[in-house]
Amino acid sequence: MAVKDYIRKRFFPHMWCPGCGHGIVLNALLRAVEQLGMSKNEIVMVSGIGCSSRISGYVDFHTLHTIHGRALAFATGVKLSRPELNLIVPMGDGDALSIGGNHFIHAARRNIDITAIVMNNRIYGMTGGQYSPLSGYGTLATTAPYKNIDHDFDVVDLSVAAGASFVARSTTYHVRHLADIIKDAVLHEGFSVVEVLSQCPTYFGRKNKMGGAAEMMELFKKNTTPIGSKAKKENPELTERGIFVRNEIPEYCSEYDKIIEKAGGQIKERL
Amino acid sequence: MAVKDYIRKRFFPHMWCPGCGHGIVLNALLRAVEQLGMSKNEIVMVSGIGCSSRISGYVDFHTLHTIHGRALAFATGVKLSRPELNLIVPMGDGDALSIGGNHFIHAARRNIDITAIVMNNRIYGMTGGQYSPLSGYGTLATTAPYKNIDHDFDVVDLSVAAGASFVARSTTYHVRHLADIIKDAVLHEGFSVVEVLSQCPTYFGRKNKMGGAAEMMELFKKNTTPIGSKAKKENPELTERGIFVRNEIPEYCSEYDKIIEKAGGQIKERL
Amino acid sequence: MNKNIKFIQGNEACVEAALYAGLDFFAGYPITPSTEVAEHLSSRLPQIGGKFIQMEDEIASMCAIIGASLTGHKVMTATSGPGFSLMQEALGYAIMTEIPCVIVNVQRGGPSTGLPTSVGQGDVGQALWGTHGDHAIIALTASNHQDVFDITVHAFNMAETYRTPVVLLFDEVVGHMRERFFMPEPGELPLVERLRTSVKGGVDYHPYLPREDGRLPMSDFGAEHRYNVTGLFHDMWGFPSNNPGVVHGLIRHLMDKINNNVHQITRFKEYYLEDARTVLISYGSAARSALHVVENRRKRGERLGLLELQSLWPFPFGLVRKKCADARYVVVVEMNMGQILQPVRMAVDPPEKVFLANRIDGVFINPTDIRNILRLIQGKGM
Amino acid sequence: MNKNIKFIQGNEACVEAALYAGLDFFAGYPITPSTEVAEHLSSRLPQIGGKFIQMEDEIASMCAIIGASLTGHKVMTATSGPGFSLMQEALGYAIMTEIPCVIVNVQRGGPSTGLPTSVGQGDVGQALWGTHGDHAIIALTASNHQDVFDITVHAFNMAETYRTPVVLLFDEVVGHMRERFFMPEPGELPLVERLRTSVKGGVDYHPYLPREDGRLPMSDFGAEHRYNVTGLFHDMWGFPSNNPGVVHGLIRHLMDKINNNVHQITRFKEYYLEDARTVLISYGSAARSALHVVENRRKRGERLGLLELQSLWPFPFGLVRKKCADARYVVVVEMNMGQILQPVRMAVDPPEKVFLANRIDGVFINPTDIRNILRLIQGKGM
Amino acid sequence: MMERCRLVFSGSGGQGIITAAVILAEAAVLHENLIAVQSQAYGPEARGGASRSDVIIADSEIYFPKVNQPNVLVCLTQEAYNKFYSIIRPGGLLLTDSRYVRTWDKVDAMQRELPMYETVMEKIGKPIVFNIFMLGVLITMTNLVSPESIIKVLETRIPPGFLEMNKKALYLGTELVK
Amino acid sequence: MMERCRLVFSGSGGQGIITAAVILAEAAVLHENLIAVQSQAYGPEARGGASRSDVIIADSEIYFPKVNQPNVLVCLTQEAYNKFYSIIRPGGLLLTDSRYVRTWDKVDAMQRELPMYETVMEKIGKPIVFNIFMLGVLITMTNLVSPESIIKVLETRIPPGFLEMNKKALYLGTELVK
Amino acid sequence: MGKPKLKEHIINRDWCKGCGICIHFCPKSVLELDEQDKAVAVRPEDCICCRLCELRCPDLAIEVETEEPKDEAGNKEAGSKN
Amino acid sequence: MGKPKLKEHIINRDWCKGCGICIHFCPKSVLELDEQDKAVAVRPEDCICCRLCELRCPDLAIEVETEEPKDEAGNKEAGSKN
Ligand SMILES: Cc1ncc(C[n+]2csc(CCOP(=O)(O)OP(=O)(O)O)c2C)c(N)n1
Ligand SMILES: Cc1ncc(C[n+]2csc(CCOP(=O)(O)OP(=O)(O)O)c2C)c(N)n1
Ligand code: SF4
Ligand code: SF4
Ligand code: SF4
Ligand code: SF4
Ligand code: SF4
Ligand code: SF4
Ligand SMILES: [Mg+2]
Ligand SMILES: [Mg+2]
Repeated sequence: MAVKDYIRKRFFPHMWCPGCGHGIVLNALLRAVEQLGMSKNEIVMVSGIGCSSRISGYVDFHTLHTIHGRALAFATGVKLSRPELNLIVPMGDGDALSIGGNHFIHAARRNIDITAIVMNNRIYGMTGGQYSPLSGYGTLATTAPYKNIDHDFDVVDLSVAAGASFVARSTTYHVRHLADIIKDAVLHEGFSVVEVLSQCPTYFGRKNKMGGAAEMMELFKKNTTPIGSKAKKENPELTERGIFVRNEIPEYCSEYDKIIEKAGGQIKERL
Repeated sequence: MAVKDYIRKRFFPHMWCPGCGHGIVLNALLRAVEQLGMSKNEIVMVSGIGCSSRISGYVDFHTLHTIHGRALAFATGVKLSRPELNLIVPMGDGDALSIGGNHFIHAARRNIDITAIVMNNRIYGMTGGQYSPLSGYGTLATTAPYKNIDHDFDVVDLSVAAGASFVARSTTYHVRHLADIIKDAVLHEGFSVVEVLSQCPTYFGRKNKMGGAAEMMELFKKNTTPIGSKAKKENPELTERGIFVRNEIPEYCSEYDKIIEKAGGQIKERL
Repeated sequence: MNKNIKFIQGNEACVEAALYAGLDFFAGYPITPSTEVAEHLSSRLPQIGGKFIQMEDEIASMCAIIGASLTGHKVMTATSGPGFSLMQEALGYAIMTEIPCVIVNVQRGGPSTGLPTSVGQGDVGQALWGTHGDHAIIALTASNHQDVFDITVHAFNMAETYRTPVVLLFDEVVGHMRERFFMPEPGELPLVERLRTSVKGGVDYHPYLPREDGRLPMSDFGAEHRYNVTGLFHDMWGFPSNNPGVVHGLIRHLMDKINNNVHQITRFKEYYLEDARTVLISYGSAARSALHVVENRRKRGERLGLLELQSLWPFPFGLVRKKCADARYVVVVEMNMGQILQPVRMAVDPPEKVFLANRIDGVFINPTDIRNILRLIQGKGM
Repeated sequence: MNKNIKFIQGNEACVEAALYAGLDFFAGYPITPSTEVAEHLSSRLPQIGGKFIQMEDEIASMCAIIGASLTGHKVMTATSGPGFSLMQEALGYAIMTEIPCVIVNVQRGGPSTGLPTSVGQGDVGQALWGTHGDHAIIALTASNHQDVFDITVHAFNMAETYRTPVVLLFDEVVGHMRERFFMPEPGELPLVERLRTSVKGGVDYHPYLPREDGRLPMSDFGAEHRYNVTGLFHDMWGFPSNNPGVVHGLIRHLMDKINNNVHQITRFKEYYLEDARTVLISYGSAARSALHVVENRRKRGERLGLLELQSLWPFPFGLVRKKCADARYVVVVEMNMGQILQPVRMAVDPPEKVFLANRIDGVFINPTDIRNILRLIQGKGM
Repeated sequence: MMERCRLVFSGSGGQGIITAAVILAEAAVLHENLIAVQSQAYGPEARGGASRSDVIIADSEIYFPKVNQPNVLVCLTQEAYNKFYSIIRPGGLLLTDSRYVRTWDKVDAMQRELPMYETVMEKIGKPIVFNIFMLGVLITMTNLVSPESIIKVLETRIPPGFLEMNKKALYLGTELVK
Repeated sequence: MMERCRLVFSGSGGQGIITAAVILAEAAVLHENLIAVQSQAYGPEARGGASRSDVIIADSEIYFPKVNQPNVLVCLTQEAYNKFYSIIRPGGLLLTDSRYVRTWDKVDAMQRELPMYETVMEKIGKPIVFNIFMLGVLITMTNLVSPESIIKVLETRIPPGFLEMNKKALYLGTELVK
Repeated sequence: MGKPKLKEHIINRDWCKGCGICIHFCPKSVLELDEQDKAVAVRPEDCICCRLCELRCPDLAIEVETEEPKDEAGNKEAGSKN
Repeated sequence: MGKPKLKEHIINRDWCKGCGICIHFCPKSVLELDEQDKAVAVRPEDCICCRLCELRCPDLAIEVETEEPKDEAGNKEAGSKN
């Protein structure tokens, strides 16, 4: 199927600002799905609220646009009740890790087979540029006029500590890498996290004088490096990209099947 | 001041079951506070809901018994509004890391100067023995009659990943160690986490056929070892105890004072 | 011994009823006095191939059942006051997106943490108004285990019929008490199954277009129709819209589908109402004390009757008005500050003949409490 | 140019009023259309040595301000529908523990995510009933920036006077619109400061024992009195109690301190009511359209008047009854399905003379919408 | 049998008070064709303090499910006795264990202080069947249900390995007061 | 001046439409002793689609703050024009930019298509002052407020380094239609 | 497999928002914005069909049509990291 | 500093719940439960004043009174890990 067959064309042009990185994530995601040859009916996309979360309206899967921060809890219900479906949950940084932080670590802990894509633009885009838990110390935001004093999470470290069995990072600059990583994440059995550094030129970029979308993407190129690269050793400030963790641990829904067996129940027919 | 002067004697004997580890945590906490020579007026204890959270009723500090899972959010308000107070937040494992998981990681991320004591009995004691995010795979609970399939968090790993600047673990068996660690945690400037392995003989012990309180404490002795010990190398199954992390990073309230300075405001008089 | 006789808690009767109605997905978080619902289901659901999951909190529980309902399952969660407060945002989402689900609230005493192990009926108003924005809801209740069973089945039926969340407002006494109960045979109670669309794959399906009879056929996530679900105002395909006509139509639809069907939804029981000069109106466990008083007084020849409401929202104004028309006095018996008293006063003419017998201290309302009020009214010339 | 003239948004007027009233701690989470409250405070509070913190969500925000109030600060949070739903559990805690605080809800359209950037007034019922269990609350509103300022100051005063949370129910139009506004001078508006106990350290202090005038003096956390605060029912020292007398007393106290002081709490404005044959009742931004209609019709000599409510809860039944006594028709103008219509109907005799002019589609209610209803009533022979 | 019997069982958490109450009521309902309602006090209070369970057994519908004034009051700890002794219905039966309870007031009721715990420890040696022994005593004194009905319930509730011991305790109980 | 002037400014997100509306209204209130209300459409719609800001300027109290039928309608993009052109009050002024908007319908209003963007780019070269230039045009055509009042507002809102450029844009705007 | 050969840049002018990303990152400076701020291929002859413009466009507004069957090339390309 | 010398075990019988922890872990088997399930010191002469019973009692029901000023001993002990 062509990439364009996976989208709901009638809603294009989409609502994102010119140069918004979220569109590039959509682009890469579509290519990943296309390359995996998945059928539209076997994918459920669940999202929360935010610019990023609007992505679910544009893809022609089963789509569930929920409430702020709770997408993974909804997705857990969908997945556990029908494990044969593929669950993709794109999330904003605020959505995933501010209000939604608890569902994030618990979904990771359970290792339920859901692919979470954190579209990290380091800002609350939808509400107009307040700082998020990923903005980082010293950045400017509409609620941090004197510069932010909040430290940021490292999404990778937190995901790993919480128990996610697949954890990776890429950027909107590294689009091919990004599509590949999304493919791996979707194929992985268990909870997978893909952090994508994405640009919000309208708020984060403007507030922090980073230039336009292309300039912000240049920074992704400049400030990141493959995991364990020589560059990283020379400059520990660099952010690593690649797959950090990929473990085979028992997946939640399969584990639940064992409970049903123990209880003497019948595992319901899969589609 | 004598240890007993720190408690509200009229409410004793307390409501905990015979042999409940939470009483030992109280005991160690009182000794820590006594040894630090702190005055009762400079301590605010904030707790949530659970057997563990009832601890705040028994100590003669300023005490705030709040709602389930939110103690750290309340404590953040108390601390930031009056930074000269010492905040101690004892929490149940469910309270801290199930419903309260988000506040936990965010308090850690901000590195606000609060001492969180996770009284980890691996069960929801107050509501009668349901599994918690710390029960662990394969345990029994009233809501895990076929054995638990949920993986548990490692409180230490999660705290470190979230940004806590002091992270330690002890048990109710190792009471002197526990009191020492609590002292260090209270003295530390920044967010400190002390995980205490505590016994609930009534539910966790009984359900999992571990014997009485003393037998459960024997297990703490047998199954734990100091950080980096030889025993650990020989038997990686052992749980380490001790101080895992102790970092000097800027504390939230002091950082906020800098914002006030930048804004040209006056930092209000401290008591 | 009749194998269908059981001696169980109300919470367990609710569990058995839910399974009877077809429940096969439950997500919850423990809280007194509802916890036994979760506990029983953790063992019962896997026996029938269903799924039980203990989530990280009540918010997540409510979200998870909505997700599971969308894949075509009958779903439920159970909680009490504090958890019910936490569920309000997601409950509003289920109302807006028209997802069938059942929420059990086994009420305890007071606001906030209150009296966790005592009885109360203080969440009646909240069941209707707890989430933000205009909306309508169905809330049901019962006073004994046989009725808990029937009304729980009714709850699932209403959820499917109207594609909406239904709140079961039980209370600590009904939930925890053990009493005799006869398990109905399969087929004995009518069940409403999920109405699935007959539209074939490839043909345009409208998840939010009511049929002529008002019902909205669904399509399971994973089945051949892909559509969108959103808590934003949306059109008949489920896509966001801020067209004022669409918005207006959706709000009206959400309210009318419930409020215009109050007759279909309403459940009640009546005792000695034909000639009653004093009508007690009660619900939930409080109705047991009311019935106790009525039975005793009738034996003494006093013309007392009881209207036991089993559906609180949508409030059956017509029913209450009719049943109280000939009464000289109406006494609402409830364990709160008068949350049902208010709509009863709106229904009854004149409102001045309506009195309240209540109890708010965590102690189960006594026949004596009711008798005291009756005496007070009698002092006024009964 | 008068230096006190400003041209600002309603949200900013609210911020300036809160600072005027003594706010020095704010915790919040961004949400349209309330976000500007947080944004302005993030820059304004540190200027006066106060604290602003953006929490991880609305639950944490509500909890944080309660904590900060206990150390003796005047505190506030701001949100909109979905966030307000999330705050309900902690709001109930503040009610139960009698913590002064102000919660701003800048209302948007609809239930659930609804219409985030449009106007609505759908959270009125929720403000009263949103949290579980019996309780009472104060909810205030305003229709223009001068009033937003006054009523915000009033909110802080009421919070301190009654030791209770106060909800400010603004809406998108008032919050976002910019208009002229005169900044009052210090001292121009009366302020109620935190009442601190005069009991000396070492002497038994009762944080939950009302004085003769009904007020409960507080002691700051960190000061010389150590006491307990809990959401469980509690005695006058703040320690848990399930003594039925204590429980009953506390619930009654929590409700009576608000409901018995409706006169002190009530705020309203009236226009041309003396001889009005048709009384419009409205509040918040909707009252602007109502006033527009009234002014126009008065110019034509029609006997129309407006009662603008600025306090919605406790509902001023007496006031409404009195002001509508001589009216032939009463029209409630609001942007919801009739949430204030209901108590107005309970207040006005006969209820049949009360009509509703509303709008629920996210479009700001127009003078034309009101005129249409008036025409309809006129058809009935006005 | 009496038209309506109201019982209150009280004691401390670990004594099996509530189980005994449930077994009695269940026996009445399932095996004696009676109507019964059982309820209990829950929660943290039950942890430290005295626990209580109410049972009503009757041959007609029971609406009000709580016991205000019991016909039969069982107190197995001093704390329970102190808290509840005064609610006994005049002329009712007040059963206490002589090891745990020192009765310190005369009430208008038949007071029976029996060495139940002592007998259990002496004859069986396992405190775990104390509650069933007490049930044996109780049903013999009150004739509420037959021992056979209790045994039928025990058979569905007690793991096979422990059934015999429980039966024995029940019969020993019946014998103590025969 | 007219008793009540209702204006609608429309265009796309980056064009500074809302800033222009606020500046105009603020100038009226703070420096011309008039009454004014400004409001705008917020949110995601404002991102992709056409944004809109309403201003009412009057010499008496303004209650209803929205504009149903503007006396003055400014459209700076085609999309905005298509969406809003029909609401113009008969006899009103419809101002469009000739680079961005092709007017395709005749309405009962004074239509003015001016090369505003072109002039800004030609004379100043910075698109950022397009909105202030437009304000210059507007106040000259309508006589709503004086350029001096606008400048007083600019002085409080614009960083010093950019003030001169903005003033210049404003005056160039006034000149375009003089 | 040989180098893919360009057939055409298909640019959806309704979808293009003129963000300039494709232009900025085109290794061969093939693209530019026109006076309506839409991307256009001004030097198609220089295009090496790397598809980076297509992959990085946030608006799915640009497609690089080549002479080979597109699918294969796409798959191939996707394997190599950048 | 010499070994502390025992004065008395102060056991609060109202607070003691008979959990047996002090008994189980006493290195010298000094303590036992009496027939009312309360801890008692049956072999006080064997007590080495290690205070572990006091520190581990969940009910704050036992105190080991020694001849030295208690405070110092307490502080000293607290320093050594176990
Ligand atoms: C309960 C609740 N609180 C707050 C909001 C307002 N809100 C909507 S999106 C959002 C954050 C958006 O930031 P992010 O998740 O990073 O996504 P982005 O827009 O940056 O892609 C917020 C705070 C809401 N809709 N619901
Ligand atoms: C919102 C809410 N949900 C649930 C509960 C019920 N509840 C009370 S305590 C508790 C868990 C107790 O477990 P934990 O935190 O581990 O403390 P413990 O009792 O084991 O010390 C729960 C679920 C509640 N009070 N409030
Ligand atoms: S505001 Fe930021 S995140 Fe949102 S669409 Fe615009 S660029 Fe993207
Ligand atoms: S139930 Fe468990 S945690 Fe609670 S008091 Fe008893 S032993 Fe302690
Ligand atoms: S990247 Fe896409 S939207 Fe941006 S200029 Fe190029 S074609 Fe247009
Ligand atoms: S395919 Fe490559 S070379 Fe060709 S236009 Fe696109 S980015 Fe430039
Ligand atoms: S440890 Fe304490 S409560 Fe337990 S037996 Fe010893 S003295 Fe008693
Ligand atoms: S002090 Fe040490 S030796 Fe003495 S009784 Fe206590 S535990 Fe035993
Ligand atoms: Mg973001
Ligand atoms: Mg626990």
